[in-house]
Amino acid sequence: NAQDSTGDCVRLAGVESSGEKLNLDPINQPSTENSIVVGLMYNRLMDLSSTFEVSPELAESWSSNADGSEWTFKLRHDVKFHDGKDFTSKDVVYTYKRLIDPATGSEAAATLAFLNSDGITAPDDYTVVFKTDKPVVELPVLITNKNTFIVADGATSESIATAPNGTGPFIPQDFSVADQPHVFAKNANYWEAGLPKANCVEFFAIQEATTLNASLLAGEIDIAQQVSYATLPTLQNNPDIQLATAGPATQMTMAMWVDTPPFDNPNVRKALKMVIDRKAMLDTVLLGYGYIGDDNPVPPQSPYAWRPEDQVPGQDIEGAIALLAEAGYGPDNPLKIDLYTAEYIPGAVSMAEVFKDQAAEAGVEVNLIIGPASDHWDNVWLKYPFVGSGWNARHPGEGLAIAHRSNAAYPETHWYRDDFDKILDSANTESDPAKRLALYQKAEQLITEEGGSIIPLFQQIVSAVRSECSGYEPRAQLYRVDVRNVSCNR
Amino acid sequence: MSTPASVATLPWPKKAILNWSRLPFTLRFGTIILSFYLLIALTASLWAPYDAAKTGTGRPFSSPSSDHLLGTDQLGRDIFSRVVLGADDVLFLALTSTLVSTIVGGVMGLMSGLLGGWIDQIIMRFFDAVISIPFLVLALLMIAAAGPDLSGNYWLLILAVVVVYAPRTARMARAVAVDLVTRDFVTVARARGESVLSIVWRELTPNAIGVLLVEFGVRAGYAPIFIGSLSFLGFGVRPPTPEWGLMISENRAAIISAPMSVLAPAAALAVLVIGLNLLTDGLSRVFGRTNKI
Amino acid sequence: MVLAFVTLLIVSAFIFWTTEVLPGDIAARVLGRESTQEARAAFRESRGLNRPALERYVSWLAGAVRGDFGSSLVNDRPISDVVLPRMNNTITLAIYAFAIYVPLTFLLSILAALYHDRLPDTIVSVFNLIGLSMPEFVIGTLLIYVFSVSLGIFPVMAQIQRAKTFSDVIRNTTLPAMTLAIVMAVYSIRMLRDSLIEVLDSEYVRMCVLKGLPRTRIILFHALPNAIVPALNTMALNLAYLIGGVVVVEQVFAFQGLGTLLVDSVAVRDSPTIEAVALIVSAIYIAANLFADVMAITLNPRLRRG
Amino acid sequence: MSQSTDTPLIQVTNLSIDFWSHHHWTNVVRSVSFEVHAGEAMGLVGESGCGKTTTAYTLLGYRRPNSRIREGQVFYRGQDLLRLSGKALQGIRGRHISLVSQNPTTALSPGLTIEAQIIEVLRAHNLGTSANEQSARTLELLQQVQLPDPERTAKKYPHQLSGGQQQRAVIAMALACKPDFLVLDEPTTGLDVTTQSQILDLLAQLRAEQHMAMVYVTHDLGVISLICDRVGVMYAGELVETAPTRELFTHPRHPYTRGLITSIPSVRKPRREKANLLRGYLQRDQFPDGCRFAPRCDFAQERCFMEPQSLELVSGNHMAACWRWGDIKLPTVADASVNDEQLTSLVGGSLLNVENISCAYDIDRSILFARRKPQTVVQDVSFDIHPSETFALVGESGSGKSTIARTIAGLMQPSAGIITFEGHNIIPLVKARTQEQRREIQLIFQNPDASLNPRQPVGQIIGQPLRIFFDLTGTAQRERVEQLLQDVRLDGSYRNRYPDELSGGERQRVAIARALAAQPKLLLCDEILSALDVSVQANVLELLRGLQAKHHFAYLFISHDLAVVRTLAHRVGVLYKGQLCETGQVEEVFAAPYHPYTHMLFSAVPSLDSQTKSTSVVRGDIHDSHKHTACPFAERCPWKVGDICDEVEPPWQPTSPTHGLRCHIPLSELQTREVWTEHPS
Ligand SMILES: Nc1ncnc2c1ncn2[C@@H]1O[C@H](COP(=O)(O)OP(=O)(O)OP(=O)(O)O)[C@@H](O)[C@H]1O
Ligand SMILES: Nc1ncnc2c1ncn2[C@@H]1O[C@H](COP(=O)(O)OP(=O)(O)OP(=O)(O)O)[C@@H](O)[C@H]1O
Ligand SMILES: [Mg+2]
Ligand SMILES: [Mg+2]
Repeated sequence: NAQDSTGDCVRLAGVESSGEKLNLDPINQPSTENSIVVGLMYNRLMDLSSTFEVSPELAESWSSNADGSEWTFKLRHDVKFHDGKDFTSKDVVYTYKRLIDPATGSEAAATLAFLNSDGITAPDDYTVVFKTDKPVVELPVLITNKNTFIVADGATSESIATAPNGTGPFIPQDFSVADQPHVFAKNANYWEAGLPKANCVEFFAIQEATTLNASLLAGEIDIAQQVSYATLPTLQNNPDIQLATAGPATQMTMAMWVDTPPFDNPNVRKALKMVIDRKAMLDTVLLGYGYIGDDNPVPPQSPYAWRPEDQVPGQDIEGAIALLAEAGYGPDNPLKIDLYTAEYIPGAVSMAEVFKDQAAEAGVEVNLIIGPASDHWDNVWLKYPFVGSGWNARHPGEGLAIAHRSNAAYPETHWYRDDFDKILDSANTESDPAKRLALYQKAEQLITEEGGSIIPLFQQIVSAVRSECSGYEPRAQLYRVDVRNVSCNR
Repeated sequence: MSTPASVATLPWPKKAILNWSRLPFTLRFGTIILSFYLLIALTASLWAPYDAAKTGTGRPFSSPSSDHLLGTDQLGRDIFSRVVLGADDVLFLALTSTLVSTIVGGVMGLMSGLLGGWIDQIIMRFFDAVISIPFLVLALLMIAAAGPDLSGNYWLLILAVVVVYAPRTARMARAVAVDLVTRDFVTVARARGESVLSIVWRELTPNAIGVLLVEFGVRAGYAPIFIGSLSFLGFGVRPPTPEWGLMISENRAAIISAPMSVLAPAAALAVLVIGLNLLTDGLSRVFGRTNKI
Repeated sequence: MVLAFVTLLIVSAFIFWTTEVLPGDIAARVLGRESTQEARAAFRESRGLNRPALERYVSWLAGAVRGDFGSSLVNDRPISDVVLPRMNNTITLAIYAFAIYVPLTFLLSILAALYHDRLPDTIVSVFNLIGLSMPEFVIGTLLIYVFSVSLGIFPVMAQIQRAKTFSDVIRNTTLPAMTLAIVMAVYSIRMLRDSLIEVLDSEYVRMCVLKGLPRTRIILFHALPNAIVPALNTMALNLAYLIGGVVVVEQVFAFQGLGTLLVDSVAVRDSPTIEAVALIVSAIYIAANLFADVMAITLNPRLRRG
Repeated sequence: MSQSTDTPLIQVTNLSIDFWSHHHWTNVVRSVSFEVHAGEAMGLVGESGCGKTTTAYTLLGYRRPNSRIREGQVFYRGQDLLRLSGKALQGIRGRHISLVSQNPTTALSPGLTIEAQIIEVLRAHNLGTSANEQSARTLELLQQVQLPDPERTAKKYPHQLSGGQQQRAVIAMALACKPDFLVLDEPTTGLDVTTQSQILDLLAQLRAEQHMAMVYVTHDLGVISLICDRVGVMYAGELVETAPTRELFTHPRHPYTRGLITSIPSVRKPRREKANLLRGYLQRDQFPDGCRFAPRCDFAQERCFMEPQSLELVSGNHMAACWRWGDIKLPTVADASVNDEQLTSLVGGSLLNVENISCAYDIDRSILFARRKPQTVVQDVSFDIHPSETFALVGESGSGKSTIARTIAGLMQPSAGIITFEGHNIIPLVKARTQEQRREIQLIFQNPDASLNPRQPVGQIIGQPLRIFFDLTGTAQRERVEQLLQDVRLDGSYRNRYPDELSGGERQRVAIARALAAQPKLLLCDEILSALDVSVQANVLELLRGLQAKHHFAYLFISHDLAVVRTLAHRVGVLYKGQLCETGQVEEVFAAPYHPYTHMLFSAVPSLDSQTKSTSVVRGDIHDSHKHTACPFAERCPWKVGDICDEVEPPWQPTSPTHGLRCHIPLSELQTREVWTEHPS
């Protein structure tokens, strides 16, 4: 019983609470809390590093045909589900078919649109083949996201709610939506030798930053996946607490509709990007815990970036004023824009405030319209021409497409450009990594220079771990908390 | 033979109300505090060391120094400047919203108590319903219904405060009215055929004013906090307005890292509340609280 | 009684109507930002949200009258499963907070009234006014840093659901209960003090003095019962606040209560849950008011008729 | 009675008390000295605000908040009460010295039963060890004060008792520990004459039984004459005269005492000359250095304004604080000349005609929708009022007098009957009446504190009817207001004062002015004199009469004070439990044959002239009986004939065109019943 071994438990805290939305079905992950919990009890075929390198997990190895339109995955033989059932290719096929089945309401259906149901097959119990209509050269990365945890063959949302079953390192104990903390016991039959190290995990969702901070200081939790920037000064030099970072993680965006005045004028877009003092913004909004952005979904620190961080231009007020003058704005006719935002991620409002302040230097009047975070994605985002936005860390292939392709599900900048789409298409089918990189970089440059996204910052994940505990490595992917190696000595 | 002559020549002591030094201590002290706030509200923009929205005037969370009397907040803004520059917004929001809710609630309550019968029942049932809905939820629903374009709009916030507070004030006013309407002077007014509003205004209000003033003082203290707690949920005043409730709420995570960012606006608010309460206490002493309930 | 139901009906209709007119799509909110249109449509279908609003309200009302409040739109669990555990937590906390609040209020108001316009009164008043202008979370946070972080007496997180013994419950909920008690007391102390001062000045209290009664007896048996009457309704109001309005305190102490549930439900537009919680709060408010009236009548037999 | 043994029980020496108000100390009691011996009853009289209560409280060692004892001692058995510790006082109060205060309704703790409150006293003083003993003692006490059904009464809450019963309960509480000294602060002032007379009987009896000493505070000299051995007259905080009761009434020395005595109207004698009335009223900011009464004194000379006066021995144990006590002519009660003013002849038709009205109240309008049957409080009452006439309604509290006035004013709907005004039926409810009708009937209430809005200045109060009936605003209104103020003999500058800056009499005059403002034809005066001091009452009475002569209104004058009624009214209706039992010209009602109830009312009135000390004609309490009897008075009737009274409605027996009464007893027999005896044989 997990309760009795509380002493050995790793007590983990996240900042987002899903409330009643919480569920253990990977197919739908409306909150980070959800994904973290799911990650404790399931495995995926592959794992992803902070820099989006794939590594084997349930799949031992994989290979593709020459053009990348058919991928074969070899599965591990020694894996069992929590209920004792063997893990086989049937489970994988079932999981992926379920993920792309519109009837299930899967939120991954759009990102996995390149798959089709007939193309997912299992030649034998430990082999799975993905065939696609067009080549998908980065398929292993693209089929690995927060939704692609492997569920047992035949599992449905209902069966998962009553009897969750996975292959992961931890097993939920009397899981209930409402009760905190969520307790997970060690999976004694876990297939990775010696793991997990902890006997159990208790997961808390603590929304209030000061409370999280106090719980850490009082020793009521061991790991805070993410701490608020405002509480960092109390943790930084505290011998009881270790801070660990990962990133670049979440991108912080302000999205303009490029087809709507005044943002339809490229000079205006450029000027708004130029007024920002990114370094200063980083130091205030994120207290330095992050990276500057290059108005490009791919962070400049990434090997995929089209230009490195040191080439990102600094603030240029003169230049901005000149561009604005060209667009017809000046002291007599200042540019006035409404920015709709909310605290949908930590620092979002601060970013807007600093932006407003910096834009004022170039005579731009930014009117901030701050709404409730809970309304932002539903009522504001994609509905107004200039809104705050943000994306979790993604592989460049996905990151560039998700909001910028003409057929994107989330056209937050109304960036409908055939030339851009063509570049992405050819990158997706280009099997030579070097050429592919070049194509990505071309697309990135286009977005940086002409696009509607202002991306001044990338956040770091700043985790705090009590010194009694070791083995925790934060990931750039907010949804992924890996505690297999964590152990605490109290 | 009898009274008029002797009575007519009586000297009447000077009206105490006009004599400052004779006013209740609380009234004088409250007036001083409020005048001080008013002075700050009116002149702060002339002498505040920094612009309220100016970020990066110093290192974030720096502690008080000669450059930054109260230190800086997370965005490196000068807390002192923000506090003094926020006075006008706070005074406006707190006073207007409380005034409106006291007036609306007061009039409705007095009227309800005066009319009695089923009208009274309907009004009070309705107010009970409003009161029984948790006030944050009520405000949340209202503001969400208004949509993002109106979010942070002062009049909307005032409306939210009114919707939440007016029923409470109305309950109180009604209790006073129920007590008053049995008094003969109301009966006399009725027998004279006065209209309902006229009775409320001429006969009831002057008697309820003491209670309403005290209510006003207390509520005026709550209003900025209430508006601040709306910010807590993502509504409320728009940043970077230096409204104290908002400052308290947006810096709440920094209460340990940079205590001044929370405590300075809280203290400013506390003193304002104390001032207001002293003032209303004094005023109700002057008006005489004939009808406490 | 009839009027109580009228009030509840007004509340339910009002809540339903507002959640209906609120912009926002529950499907998008439950399924998340990245959910597809198809998924959202399927979700709405499965929850029966495509029916006209009036029809939904009437069928909900018909169910509610029979005690069936429907299912949460979020996860289709019966409302009772969603609400009852939270309600238990909340009521436990409410009782504890009340147990601190009432004596605190009495004690301080008696002190202030006895030493009317003298030092103890001034001190109580000033603390009161400071308390009045202190947001709940500031009070809560300060208590946390003093009692949990520095002294380690009480836990930060009020994990009532994990408490197995009574003393655990007390230990885990003392801080939020204290916070709530302080928040509620500031207003009540003011009212009770004023009313006590008036009663202490009354003729029957003077008569008690002149009958040679001991002071404590005069205060406890003569002054307090009569002074409380006007404050009773405030107390009832506070009870309603304790049940449904303590979101902020709940969040500060990571407490699983009705307030957070309510705000969460508003955020996702889960009208059956909102309705259920709001009705519980209203019912408790009405019951508390009724109780206050009964108390008032018990304490003040003059209010009895006939 | 028992005169001085050796040492007095209570000795007050040189007592001076100040109150803190408006930022300075105001002297309220000055150099008061007197003593009371064991078993003696001393009266303290004086008009409102003269410091009687303040003095009385010090007799229990109690100082009111915001006051200070400037000097003086109060010795009780040799101990100075003013210098005792709180604990020691606790032991004396309620145990050896008890207080009966003016208003029993406010003096009893509303939330505890009578029994609990009595036991509490016993327990506080460690009397009666067991609960049984204490309960037994409680019952004994309740019996002693003649409360009906002591067992049940003991369990009742104060509000469930009538005023008279409440006062009995207070007295029982005061007697609980068998004190040897009782302080009574206006114990009957708020009560009906009948109740007052019963309470006075009770006190006299208790005194006889228990041999207690008493200080009896009142402003009613009539009451004093019934109960006290000795009287002290206070004016403006000073004791101006002390004398044995009879001596004081027959030979008052101080001009103030004299004025006080002549101000008292009498039931037995018709109208009195107004010349001897006290003028003005007590004003604290008007005190000269010398005699405080000088500004109101008809005999004042320059010396009076310069030299303070102190008590000087006049004779025996009669002392007065007036250097002219020797020169001024002694007035006697007999001196007051009779004013035989002719009754205004009943010209023309009647102004108001009330025909067979009945009124009922809906009791219990609670939230629960449960409605009980309406309770009828006025039954089948008819009378008329002619222009320029004063019609008086008398009766005990609760007899329905106010209800009738309210009905005529249109504030409540009669359940039956018709009201005609100037020959036209008037619509029952005020809202439906015409502006003209509303204007012509005006109402003045008993208590000016309640009928004047405390937050409006006088000008505004009087201005309201002017605005609404005559559209007068601004200067026009102000001029009219000043005129009206002059009509009620107040200065125009009173416009700016608030009611709490006026004395009771002035307030009532403002209320009258407000009614006059409407230029009414009928004034409904509901107990408008009851709350006023005798001296002020006399002034207002004069005013009412003067106004009637000038403006020719008719008055419906409601009062329970027969003396006042006799002074003012032309015709009288006697009301009991909502039914008229006698009506007639005032001289007819005030002469045989009497209705038994009228007789009871008369005999209850204490009088200076009366030699008898007991008036035990009064039986029961209007609130006691709930049994329905055909004649409502049957249960209390001292002349009850027999079962016929309970079963058959008594007939209306006219004695003259203007006079009639409702009784089973034949007129001839009523005619012979002897009423009060002014000079018993
Ligand atoms: N608490 C107080 N503060 C200031 N002045 C007071 C206070 N109580 C009484 N007085 C004043 O003291 C004077 C004497 O009051 P006291 O009550 O003794 O008069 P009283 O003779 O008993 O009058 P009444 O017949 O009206 O009861 C009055 O002028 C009154 O205004
Ligand atoms: N609002 C009311 N509701 C119910 N009963 C009432 C109400 N007002 C008066 N009564 C009852 O009606 C009866 C007559 O009352 P009313 O006031 O007319 O008497 P009154 O003769 O004027 O007495 P008082 O001398 O005390 O003024 C009383 O028994 C009283 O209890
Ligand atoms: Mg008195
Ligand atoms: Mg009456």
